[in-house]
Amino acid sequence: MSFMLSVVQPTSTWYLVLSAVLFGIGTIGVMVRRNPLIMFMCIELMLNAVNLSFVALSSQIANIDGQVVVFFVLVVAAAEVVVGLGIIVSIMRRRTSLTVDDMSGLKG
Amino acid sequence: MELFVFIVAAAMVLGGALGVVTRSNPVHAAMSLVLTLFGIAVMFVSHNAHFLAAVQVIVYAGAIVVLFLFVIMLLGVDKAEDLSVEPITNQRPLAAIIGVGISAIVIAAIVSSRAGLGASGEGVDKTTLESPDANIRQLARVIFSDNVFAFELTSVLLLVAVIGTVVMARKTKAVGTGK
Amino acid sequence: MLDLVWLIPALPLAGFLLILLFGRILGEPRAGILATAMAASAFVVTVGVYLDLLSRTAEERHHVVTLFSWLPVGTLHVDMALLADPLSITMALFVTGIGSLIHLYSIGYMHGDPKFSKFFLYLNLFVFSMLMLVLGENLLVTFLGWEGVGACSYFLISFWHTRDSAATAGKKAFVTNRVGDWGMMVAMFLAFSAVGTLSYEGINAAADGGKIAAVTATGIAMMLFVGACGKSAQLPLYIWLPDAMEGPTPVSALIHAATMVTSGVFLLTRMAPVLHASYPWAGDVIATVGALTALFAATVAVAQTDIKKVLAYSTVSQLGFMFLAIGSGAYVAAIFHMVTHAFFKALLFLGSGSVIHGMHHEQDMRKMGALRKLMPVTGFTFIIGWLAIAGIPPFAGFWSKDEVLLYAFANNRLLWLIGVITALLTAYYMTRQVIMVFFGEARWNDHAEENGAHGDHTPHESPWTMVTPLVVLAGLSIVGGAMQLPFSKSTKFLEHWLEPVVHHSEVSIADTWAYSNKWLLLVVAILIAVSGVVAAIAVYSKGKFKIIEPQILADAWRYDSAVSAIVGGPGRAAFGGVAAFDAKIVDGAVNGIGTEVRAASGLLRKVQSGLVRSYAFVIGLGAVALLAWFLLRGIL
Amino acid sequence: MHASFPILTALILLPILGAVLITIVSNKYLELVKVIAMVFSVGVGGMSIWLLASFKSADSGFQYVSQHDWVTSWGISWHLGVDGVSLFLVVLTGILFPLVILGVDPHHDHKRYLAWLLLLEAGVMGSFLSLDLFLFFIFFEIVLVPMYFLIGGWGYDKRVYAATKFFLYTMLGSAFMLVGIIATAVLARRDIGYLTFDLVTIAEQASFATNTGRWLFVSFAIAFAVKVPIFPLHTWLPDAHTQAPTGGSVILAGVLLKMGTYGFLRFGLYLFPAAAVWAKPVLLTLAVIGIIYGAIAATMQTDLKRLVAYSSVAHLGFIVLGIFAITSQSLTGSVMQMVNHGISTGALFLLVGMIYERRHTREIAELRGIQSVAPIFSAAFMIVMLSSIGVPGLNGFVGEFLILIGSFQSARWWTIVAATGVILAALYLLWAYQRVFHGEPDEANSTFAEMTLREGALIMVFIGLIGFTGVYPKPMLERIEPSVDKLVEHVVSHSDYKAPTTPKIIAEPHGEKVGE
Repeated sequence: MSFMLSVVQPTSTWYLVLSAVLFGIGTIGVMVRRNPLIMFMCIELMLNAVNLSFVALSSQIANIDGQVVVFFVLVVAAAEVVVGLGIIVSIMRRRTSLTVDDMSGLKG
Repeated sequence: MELFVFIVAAAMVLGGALGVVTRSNPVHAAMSLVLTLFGIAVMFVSHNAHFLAAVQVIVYAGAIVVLFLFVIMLLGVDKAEDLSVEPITNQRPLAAIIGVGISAIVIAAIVSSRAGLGASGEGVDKTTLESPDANIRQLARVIFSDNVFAFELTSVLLLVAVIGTVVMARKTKAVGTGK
Repeated sequence: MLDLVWLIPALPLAGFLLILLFGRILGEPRAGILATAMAASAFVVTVGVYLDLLSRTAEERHHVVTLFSWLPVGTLHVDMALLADPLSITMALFVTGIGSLIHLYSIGYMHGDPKFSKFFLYLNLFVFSMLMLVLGENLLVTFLGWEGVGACSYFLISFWHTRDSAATAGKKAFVTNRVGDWGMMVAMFLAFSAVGTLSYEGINAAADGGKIAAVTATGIAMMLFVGACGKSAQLPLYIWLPDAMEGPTPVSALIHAATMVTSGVFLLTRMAPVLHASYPWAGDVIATVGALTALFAATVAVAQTDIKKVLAYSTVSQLGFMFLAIGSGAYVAAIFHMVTHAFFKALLFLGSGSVIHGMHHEQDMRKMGALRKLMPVTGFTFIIGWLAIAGIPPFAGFWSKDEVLLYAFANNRLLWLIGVITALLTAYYMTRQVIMVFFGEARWNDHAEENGAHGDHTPHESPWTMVTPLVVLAGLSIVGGAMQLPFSKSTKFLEHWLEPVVHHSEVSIADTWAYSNKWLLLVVAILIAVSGVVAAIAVYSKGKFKIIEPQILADAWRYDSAVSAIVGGPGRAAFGGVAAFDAKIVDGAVNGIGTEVRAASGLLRKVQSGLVRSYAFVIGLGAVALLAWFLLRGIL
Repeated sequence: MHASFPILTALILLPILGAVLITIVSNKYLELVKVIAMVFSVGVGGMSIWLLASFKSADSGFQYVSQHDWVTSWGISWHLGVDGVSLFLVVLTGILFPLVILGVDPHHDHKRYLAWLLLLEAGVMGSFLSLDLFLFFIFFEIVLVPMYFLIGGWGYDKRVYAATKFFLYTMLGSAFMLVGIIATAVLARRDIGYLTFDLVTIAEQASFATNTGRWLFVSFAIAFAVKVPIFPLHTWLPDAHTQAPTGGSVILAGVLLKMGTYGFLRFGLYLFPAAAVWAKPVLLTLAVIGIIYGAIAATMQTDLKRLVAYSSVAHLGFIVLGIFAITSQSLTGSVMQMVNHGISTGALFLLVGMIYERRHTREIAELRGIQSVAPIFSAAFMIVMLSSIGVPGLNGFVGEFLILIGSFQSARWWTIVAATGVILAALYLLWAYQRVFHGEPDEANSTFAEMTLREGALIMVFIGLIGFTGVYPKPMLERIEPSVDKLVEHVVSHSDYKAPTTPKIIAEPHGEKVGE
């Protein structure tokens, strides 16, 4: 075990695979959960998965630009959460239950 | 050592992620999210992205998750969601297929092209690693030179988001519930 | 004087405009007097022009006054121009002359009508249009008048428009005339493409010079004849004329007897060289249609009971005579008969109007009788008219009818026979009319009650304004024949006068059997006329013979009702079918496409379930599909 | 006005300015809104008349040309010009709009109504003046928007249906044209050397392969055929006309339909002469069908306004016939008839609108005996109707006759059939007149009000134009003809079409021959 620990180094591939798995879990969460807050959290998971791959690849190719993108993603995610939660709050003013399945006002 | 860090961090990330998806109580889900975010931050550190790791912890785990918790408490929806029923037919198996599919295809793509990626840290500019704040300097140089316009725009974006949210969340007489 | 030709139509036009602007202020009778004065001054000018023409040599009797360029486009040059030559001035003379008389007459006839000034408005407009028709230098100016008289005819027939029958008759007249107008327009198109001009001078010169192919000339002639059939009420388009009697009687006299209906004859005479250049069968067609119309209308007139309907069918019949003459190549005879017919038919119509006026608007001859004593002047002049149309010498109608029959005999003896039978019938039905109206026992009291007549319903003589024209026209009906007496070349004044116009086209019958035996034919004609009169007297006066008035004749061989049935039945159904086709099929296709698109969208919109998670699923599916495609693209 | 004043640009921009001004004026100042609309529309009308007066009649080319680069990289320019073909349409537009604005009041919301109307005027002016394909397309499409709102906002009971149908139908047609315009510009680049949407450059310098030209022509023709409308694409018209407010109907019949026929002249014959000659038989046939079919359908209508709408189908059939007969007379006649139809049918719609104002119905069956109670009104209707029937001496005849006599030279049998349309025109109009105006008025109609002074003045303008044009069309003809002749020459030199020649037989003086 300690042998493995010292010999096997996690490569970028490992991180990327992890990122893919995290993204998949996030996707499933968005589709399965009905609570908009939790859907939001799942979206955050997906964003983080992407961030992870950006950072991994950034160090892989020694280019700081990947990290710059992650920085912007963080900012945008913050803004998005603020707005999204604001929307949820204002929706909750007129509804009692908090499940997205009830919010089907755009049904064709 | 790196392997160990990776395994621990990956366990945090995946465990937290599964927690977000499976915990019926939103508060628990939010706490699971914190777990994931910390795991990601750890991984950032292991890639020498110290600044991002710090921001990740402060902004994400600190601000955003707290905001989530605030909203949960504010709305009083911290009751457990009933996960035993699914109103949309076949949504869960289909979601599983899609999620697994995306992961599988991306992994397949990564694995099939890993030769082109080379070993970890191969091309990193070792000189920048000398100083502990090298990463921050590097990042700052790029952000405030090449991306200064985008950076300024993000500030506008944040401003707009803040104002917008205030306007939205404010109780107006016309649309208020009549309190 | 010749340059003042433009004044002839301008005066009635001025009258029209004045009454249009000031008609209400003028009122009765000043509007009528103004209109009459305008028509009369036009007559005076016409006489002046006539005398001027007369003073010139035959070659110089041709004068064009161009007012302005009307339609100059490319090779087409149509001028608003007037032509003064013997033919047009002859027409203008009797149009303005009879027109003035009828204007005068109308002052009395229309007395008390609330739309008095409007009537004269239309009358002056009509005279203007008619003068444009006859004085036009080219086909298009004539067409301007041609349509103008049609429109005026429409206005005047439906003058009492609150009566549905009058309104319908007006519309029928206009639409039927339009069928003829179509022919005239096509004739103009043909003429323009063949000759490159619409002026009579150009077309006729080309025809005379043999520059128009016979087939084209025939086409032009036949299309003009279609136009003439419409305007001059020939088979099969005559149906509007009997109905046109719904108009006030002076209108019937002016438009539907003397002037407008003869414009077809005028037009064909004007274009005689083209007719001459046509295939010979063109003339035969015209003559045959004319003869058949003459006979047809005469048979119908025998059984009519409406005093004006008899005269209407008689007009159709006499117009048939004129076309018989045209078709036989006897243009002078046609014009001659046109002029005399204008005299005596106007006289008869005005006389009948006087009777109707005196009878308090009763038109049924069965309710008249013995009016001779109560209406002496009317009766006397009507009898003169009767003798003239019946063909009794020496009245005007005898000479002109004889001339027509002479040429018909030379051309085609069968048509002559038809003409003679028509003449017999003419004498018969006119005698019948005179007896029913003026002789026999008075029947007007019998039906007075049921007709709602009140107070004094005894017929009375008409005022002087109405009687004077009767007297003048009666005089003309007596002496009118003098303009063309068959005794010698020198007594044929009209022929000599019209020679510059019809010189090339007039058929020569000098060496035919008919010409050498013309006195024999003359005697036959007299015998025929007399026997017609005698027969009618025998039937209607003495009561010895059974009166023969079959219903089918009274119904005009049911031709009109058949046309109405077809137009109102299958025709209307077909029109309705087209309208339904438009609504159901053409528009239905458009709306159908709309409905289909809507239905298809109705299916598609179900995709929009409103469930965010389903949308997320579809996005995910798309992402998977895209990723799979990118991944597998290289492999497969 | 100075000669270098960009009058054509002003003709387009002034109404837009007016519309903008109206929108920014508060609803409270209704009178001010009216005054603005009046001033701007009358101003444009005055300028169009000045244009007419100073137009050089002998010049067959484009005058008052105004050309400025717009989108240089695509070769799109602000290129305006007027010639004999468009001159009278511009003048008609300039005259008709102030008349409608002065003469017809909407039932509500003057402000928006007048703003839309002015925007519409700008669009119509732009369509008639544009010499750039792209610019033309923009104006051609702009027109739809105000018209849609005018029908949908101020129309009658089925207005939304009619407005939608109008919009979708015309839009569909224009979609083909947009493709055609782009394809034309791109394909013409090979001959010209650079990308340009300029009409004159393309028409004079580019030549398309036979089949390419035909496809392009068809793409334009569909748009114009819908707009005209040509049978069987006409069914939007009766609905739109019937449901539109009176002012909208007048404009629709008066100038909007002419955009289709004008398009055929300017972007059909001029741009694709060979293809137009190729398509001639089809369009002639459709035109003749339209004449007869429109007349028959009009005969059977029970709604007076719908009847007039169908009569437009028939009249525009004549115009299309004249255009595709391609002779000097027929084309001149068509241009004349575009204007004449605008005047007489516009007036008819005004009169029908007045009837509706009084009786609140357009059903022929409910009207009766109006002539007895309103003789002046009836006389006005009669004159306008006779013009529409085509009685000589009135304007309708001049155009119709020129079209027919010109068409006869190159399309004989079509013309003979088309000429029967004049019979049907008399039939449907007179029958309608009889049912509406003749007879004894019943109770509802016995209070039919006589024409007011304002209505009378409005109609007198139309009747004046009807009479003057009918009697003395020469001033119009001599301005139209040079451009039309040039167009015919253009078609002849760019296709295998031979213009028919009329024989010129020198008429020998009649008098000389008598003495032979």
